[in-house]
Amino acid sequence: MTGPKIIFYILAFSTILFSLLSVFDRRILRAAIYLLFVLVAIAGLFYMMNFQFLAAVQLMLYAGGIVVLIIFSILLTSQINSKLDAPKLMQLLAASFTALFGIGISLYTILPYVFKPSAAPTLEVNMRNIGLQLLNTGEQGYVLPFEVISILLLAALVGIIFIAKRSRT
Amino acid sequence: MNWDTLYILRQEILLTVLILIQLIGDLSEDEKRSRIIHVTLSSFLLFTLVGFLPGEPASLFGGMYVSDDLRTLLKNILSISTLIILLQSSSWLQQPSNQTKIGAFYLSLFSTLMGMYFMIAAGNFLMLYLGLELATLPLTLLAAFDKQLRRSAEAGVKLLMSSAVSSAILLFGLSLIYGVYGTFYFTELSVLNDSSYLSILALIFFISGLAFKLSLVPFHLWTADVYEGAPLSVTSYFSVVSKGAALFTLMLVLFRVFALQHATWTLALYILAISTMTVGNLFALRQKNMKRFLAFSSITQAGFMMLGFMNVGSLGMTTLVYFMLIYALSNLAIFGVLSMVSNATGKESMDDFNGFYKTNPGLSLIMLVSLFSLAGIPPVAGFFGKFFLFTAAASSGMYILVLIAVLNATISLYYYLLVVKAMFINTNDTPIPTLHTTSYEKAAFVLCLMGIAGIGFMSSLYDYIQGLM
Amino acid sequence: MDYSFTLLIVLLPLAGFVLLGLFHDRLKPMVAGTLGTLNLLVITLFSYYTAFHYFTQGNSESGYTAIKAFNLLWLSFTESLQIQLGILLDPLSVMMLVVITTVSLMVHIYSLGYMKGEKGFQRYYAFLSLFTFSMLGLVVATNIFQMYIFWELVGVSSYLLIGFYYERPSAVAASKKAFIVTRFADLGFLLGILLLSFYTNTFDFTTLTSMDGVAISSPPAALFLGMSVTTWAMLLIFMGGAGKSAMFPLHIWLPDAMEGPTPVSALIHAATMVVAGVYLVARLFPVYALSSPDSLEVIAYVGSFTSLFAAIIACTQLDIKRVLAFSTLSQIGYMMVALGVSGYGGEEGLGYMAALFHLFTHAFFKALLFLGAGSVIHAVHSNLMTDMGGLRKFMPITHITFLIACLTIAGIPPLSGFFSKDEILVAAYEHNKIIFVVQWLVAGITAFYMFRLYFNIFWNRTPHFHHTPHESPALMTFPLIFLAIASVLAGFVPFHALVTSDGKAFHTELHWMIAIPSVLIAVVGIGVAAWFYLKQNILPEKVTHGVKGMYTLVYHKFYIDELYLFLTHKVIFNFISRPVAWFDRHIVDGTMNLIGDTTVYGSNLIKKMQSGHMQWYIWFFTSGVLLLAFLLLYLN
Amino acid sequence: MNLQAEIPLHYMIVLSTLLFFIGLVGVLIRRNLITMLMGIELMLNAVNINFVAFNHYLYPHRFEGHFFALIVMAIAAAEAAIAIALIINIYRKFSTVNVDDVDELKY
Repeated sequence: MTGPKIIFYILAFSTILFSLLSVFDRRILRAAIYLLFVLVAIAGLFYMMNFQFLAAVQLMLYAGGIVVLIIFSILLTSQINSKLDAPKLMQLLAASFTALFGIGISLYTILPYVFKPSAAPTLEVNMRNIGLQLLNTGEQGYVLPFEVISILLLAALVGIIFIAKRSRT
Repeated sequence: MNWDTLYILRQEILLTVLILIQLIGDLSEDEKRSRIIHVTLSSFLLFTLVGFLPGEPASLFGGMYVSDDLRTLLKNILSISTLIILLQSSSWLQQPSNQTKIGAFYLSLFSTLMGMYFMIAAGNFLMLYLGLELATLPLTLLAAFDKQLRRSAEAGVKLLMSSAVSSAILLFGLSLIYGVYGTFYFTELSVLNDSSYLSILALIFFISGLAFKLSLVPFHLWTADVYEGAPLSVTSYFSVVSKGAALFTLMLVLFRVFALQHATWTLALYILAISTMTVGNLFALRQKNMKRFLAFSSITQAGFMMLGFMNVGSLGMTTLVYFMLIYALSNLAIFGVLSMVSNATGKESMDDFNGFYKTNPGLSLIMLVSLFSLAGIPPVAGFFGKFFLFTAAASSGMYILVLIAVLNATISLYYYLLVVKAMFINTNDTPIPTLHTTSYEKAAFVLCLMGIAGIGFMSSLYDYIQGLM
Repeated sequence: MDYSFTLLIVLLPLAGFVLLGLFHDRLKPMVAGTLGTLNLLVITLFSYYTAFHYFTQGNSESGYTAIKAFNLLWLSFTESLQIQLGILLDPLSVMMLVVITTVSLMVHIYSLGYMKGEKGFQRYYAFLSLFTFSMLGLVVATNIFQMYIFWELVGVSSYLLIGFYYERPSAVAASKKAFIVTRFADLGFLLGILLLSFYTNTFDFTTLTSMDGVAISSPPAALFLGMSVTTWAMLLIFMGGAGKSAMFPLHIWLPDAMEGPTPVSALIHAATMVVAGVYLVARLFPVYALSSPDSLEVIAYVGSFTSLFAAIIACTQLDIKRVLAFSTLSQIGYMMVALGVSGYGGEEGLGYMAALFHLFTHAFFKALLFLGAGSVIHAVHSNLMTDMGGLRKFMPITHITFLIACLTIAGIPPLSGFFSKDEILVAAYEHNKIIFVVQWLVAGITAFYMFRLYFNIFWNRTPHFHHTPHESPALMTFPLIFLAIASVLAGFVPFHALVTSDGKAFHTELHWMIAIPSVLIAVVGIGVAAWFYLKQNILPEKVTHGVKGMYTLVYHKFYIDELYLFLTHKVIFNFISRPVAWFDRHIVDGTMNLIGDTTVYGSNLIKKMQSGHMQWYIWFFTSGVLLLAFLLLYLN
Repeated sequence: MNLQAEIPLHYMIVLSTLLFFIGLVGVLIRRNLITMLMGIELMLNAVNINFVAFNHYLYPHRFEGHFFALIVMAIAAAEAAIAIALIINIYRKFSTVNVDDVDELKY
């Protein structure tokens, strides 16, 4: 067992474990914390795959932003210690059936597939290359999505303020 | 970056300017707010016209953004529809209780339109996905725009949650497409062919995401609830512009990018077409609320649209665009009348339309023509749209599908006539009072009616669309 | 010669509609009516002129040729699959032009009197123009697609006309029923068009019916459920025709459609729209006859059954317009039979000629009957036979013209109905003996119910009228007289030289062997009717009193006659007509209702799907995706 | 480090598929709107693993998967923010965030 392998197993195991906990734990605040663990573990996976920048964004945006947002809203809408209702049996059965069916059909289809890796020379993952591509207008340039995201965020911002603001009436 | 690039991007840039105007306009004092409506309407008219300027085919940002005559036409169809909706919504926004909404409403609306533009102009799945989200997320906020109403809040959250799941599935499909083909660029994808099971699975996941937006059965369940809960202008935006963008995107991707895999997707859409037409019809039969009624009617119509996908050639695409244009105008006319009634009286039930002809003969005639168009009765345009769709499917030898479609068209005729019956025949002790039509609304109706009456006979338009394929 | 002026024949009614429709509230009723009528007069003259020139100049050794007077390419799907808008002139369409414009003109004039003072008079004339426009556009269509558009337009305008009294719920229900039933039939038509045109790669009638066209020279061999594609297509197209022409079991809308104003019934349900199905079959006749004889066989049986069925029901009706409605069904059945038993070309095409001949004569005498009935209704303000009687003294013109019409439909020589019916019976005799016998019987029943109607209106007892009936104004009697003359003379038009299956004239003569029995059975029918209904008598009631009256009957000198009466009246009436009428009301109509109910039931079943619970929605959605993927991947 | 040799691509895909459908179960069974949102986040993360893994293992010559993952994250953030706003809106109107109680629109 080599180092990377051990790390991978730990990360994969905790991803699955904590995601299950996050889904099935009936104490909502704990569920949110488990979600945080999942997100961190996934950041670890990204790091393992050499995408350090992405891992950092994952930590900042997800762990730092979204989970905090979720926790805040939990505090706003529920009692901290309140337990969620247990899922209805029918619902649980239907959901697990669908999920198992989905896992089955996906894995049964994906696993036999022989992926064909590209033969082109590997592009080194570093901040310089990422930065260049992010703000490039040519082939493999991502400046347009980058700009469009900003409009999305602007629209979301204005809309959210409008919706969340209490009406004066 | 040069002037040519700016010219090609003129619609998107102008739209951004319109969004910024709203940000500034929102700062103004409350009494002067309604002026923004006039400013916005006139600048949007200008924007619509700018879309009709001639342009050259171009590919920008290394193929992320593609522009050609077909895509410009599709965008123009969307902007004309949006223009009509804006004209129709003006009196709703002018109500005192809605004054504070104006800025946020326009801003969200324009951003979704921008998202739809990018869906159509995308040359890369990244842009397509981004456009899709830009078109969906602010729309969920718009659905929840009637802040004083519980049902509006419910509509917003229902739409958001279900569309988030659908886009997650779409993304899963995209990730598998990436795994199989190794690229997101349409130009590269269109020459690759992989008939493995995995690529089929990925394609199905991807199609389901757009099928959700098109509200094909069984991805349609959100539709009626959201249509009913959302403000009327937003509902009509859903049923026309949002649906149109999804249809166009699906069309461009399937015909242009996955043309080689057509055996898979025609079969998938074949199944969806049958279930959509039938289930949509069955639900529409029992509706008493006009918004829900139109929701299911639009589901059925989406099922008919799937017939256009059965012909994998220029015929299929042409009929799709042609049908969508006709569908948009017919639906908008109905929504126009509906929103006038709802604004004045708050009534939305079919029974409230009893005796409508007595008090509002003009409006009921508009409804009549538009309903006939949706039902596909000649000589109004809807008939031609449907006929061409049937032709497209029949040309591929799918007679069983055409048979089912024609049967469903007959059933749909029945419930469209129910509305006609309510308006013209049923009597009512408390009919809707005679409504005043503002000049904006008149303009909107004129646009719709011209289309409904004329498009069926404009063979030059058909030839033009066919020439673009 | 240049026929491009025929474009006006189609465009003028449209102009009339637009004008009257736009200015209906600014024009005085009479002004609108007169304008509409004058407009139609011009159109009628144009079509007479066309017919005169076409039939005198177009004749040559090889028969009449079809002329495309006007043709506009409208859309092209592929090189050969093109949609055009145009005007096709051939003996068939020219004949139809004459029929439609004549009857329509008469109805226009008549309505000036009949509809006087009605609310929405201008609207009525606008709709009449629209209907005339659509009907004319239908008959001159150069291709099957154009025909379909006008076909539907005819449906829409008749919907508007039937539902003219939109304040009456029954009128509205009737118009809706007519619309939906015919639309249902049209769906078959549409499918048939798609099938036919994609196999033959053309919409155009001339190409479709030309001898070296794909449809005839090399019909597709593909089979579907044991029938060739052509047969399927032709049967589906006939389904459309059967809907418009009210063939069993799609006939249920026609009797109800009598709710419309009576002149409208004369126009739509006598002369023009209901024969559209006959016209359609005749238009595509070469394809039917040469590449799908099986479907022609079906047409013959459907026609024959409908004519018998409707004739029997007509004997039981009390509403005079309903009697006429069922009589129309029966007569159209005759036409269908004639087409069904016909062959193609020369004398073989006798049935084809006979069908159109009967269409021609029927248009006049049936319009006359309806207008006459309208005149009567106008006088006594009721549709029911029981409210009428003895009217011959009050309304001499109506009486005489109605009598002429009754004699014509009964097939008494030398009136026109005799000639056309004779040709049909000859054609049936040569082709299929069973159908011949049925049609011969129907001729007798027809004479019976028509004269039952006639005697009940104009003879019999005179009931107490609220105010004395009087003859209708000249605006209404003029059309009656005109149509009566036309009914008398139409039989002498040499149809076998003008309108034939292949455009060539052929020789025909009176077949006495068939003519004599058919006249005889008509006379018997009239006789029985006269016996029953000429004078007010208690014969019919007596019979129904049954056993109680038996004793007296034994000593009565009419014993044999009473027995006969018992057989004909009681048995036929109660055991055949009534059940048939019941069957029609409950089973046929009921089946249609059942289809509706099933749909509603189905919609209730799936209601639960839309439960309002978002998680179920998402579950449906995700399961749907997975199921779809599973279907496509592993079950395909 | 060279991951290809140590851990096959299929491991990653199995992981992401499991995660995706666990997230789906979360959306389907938890009746609290906020926990449903958490399920959606899990699904999006699963997709991101796919993108990154395919990029790293199969197509390392371009950063397409990487950038797609980046955009997905940004959108997930926006989506979460909007969702929270709508959920709070629901809470104000219905005084609950239980999805079963938000069912006034139906049939």
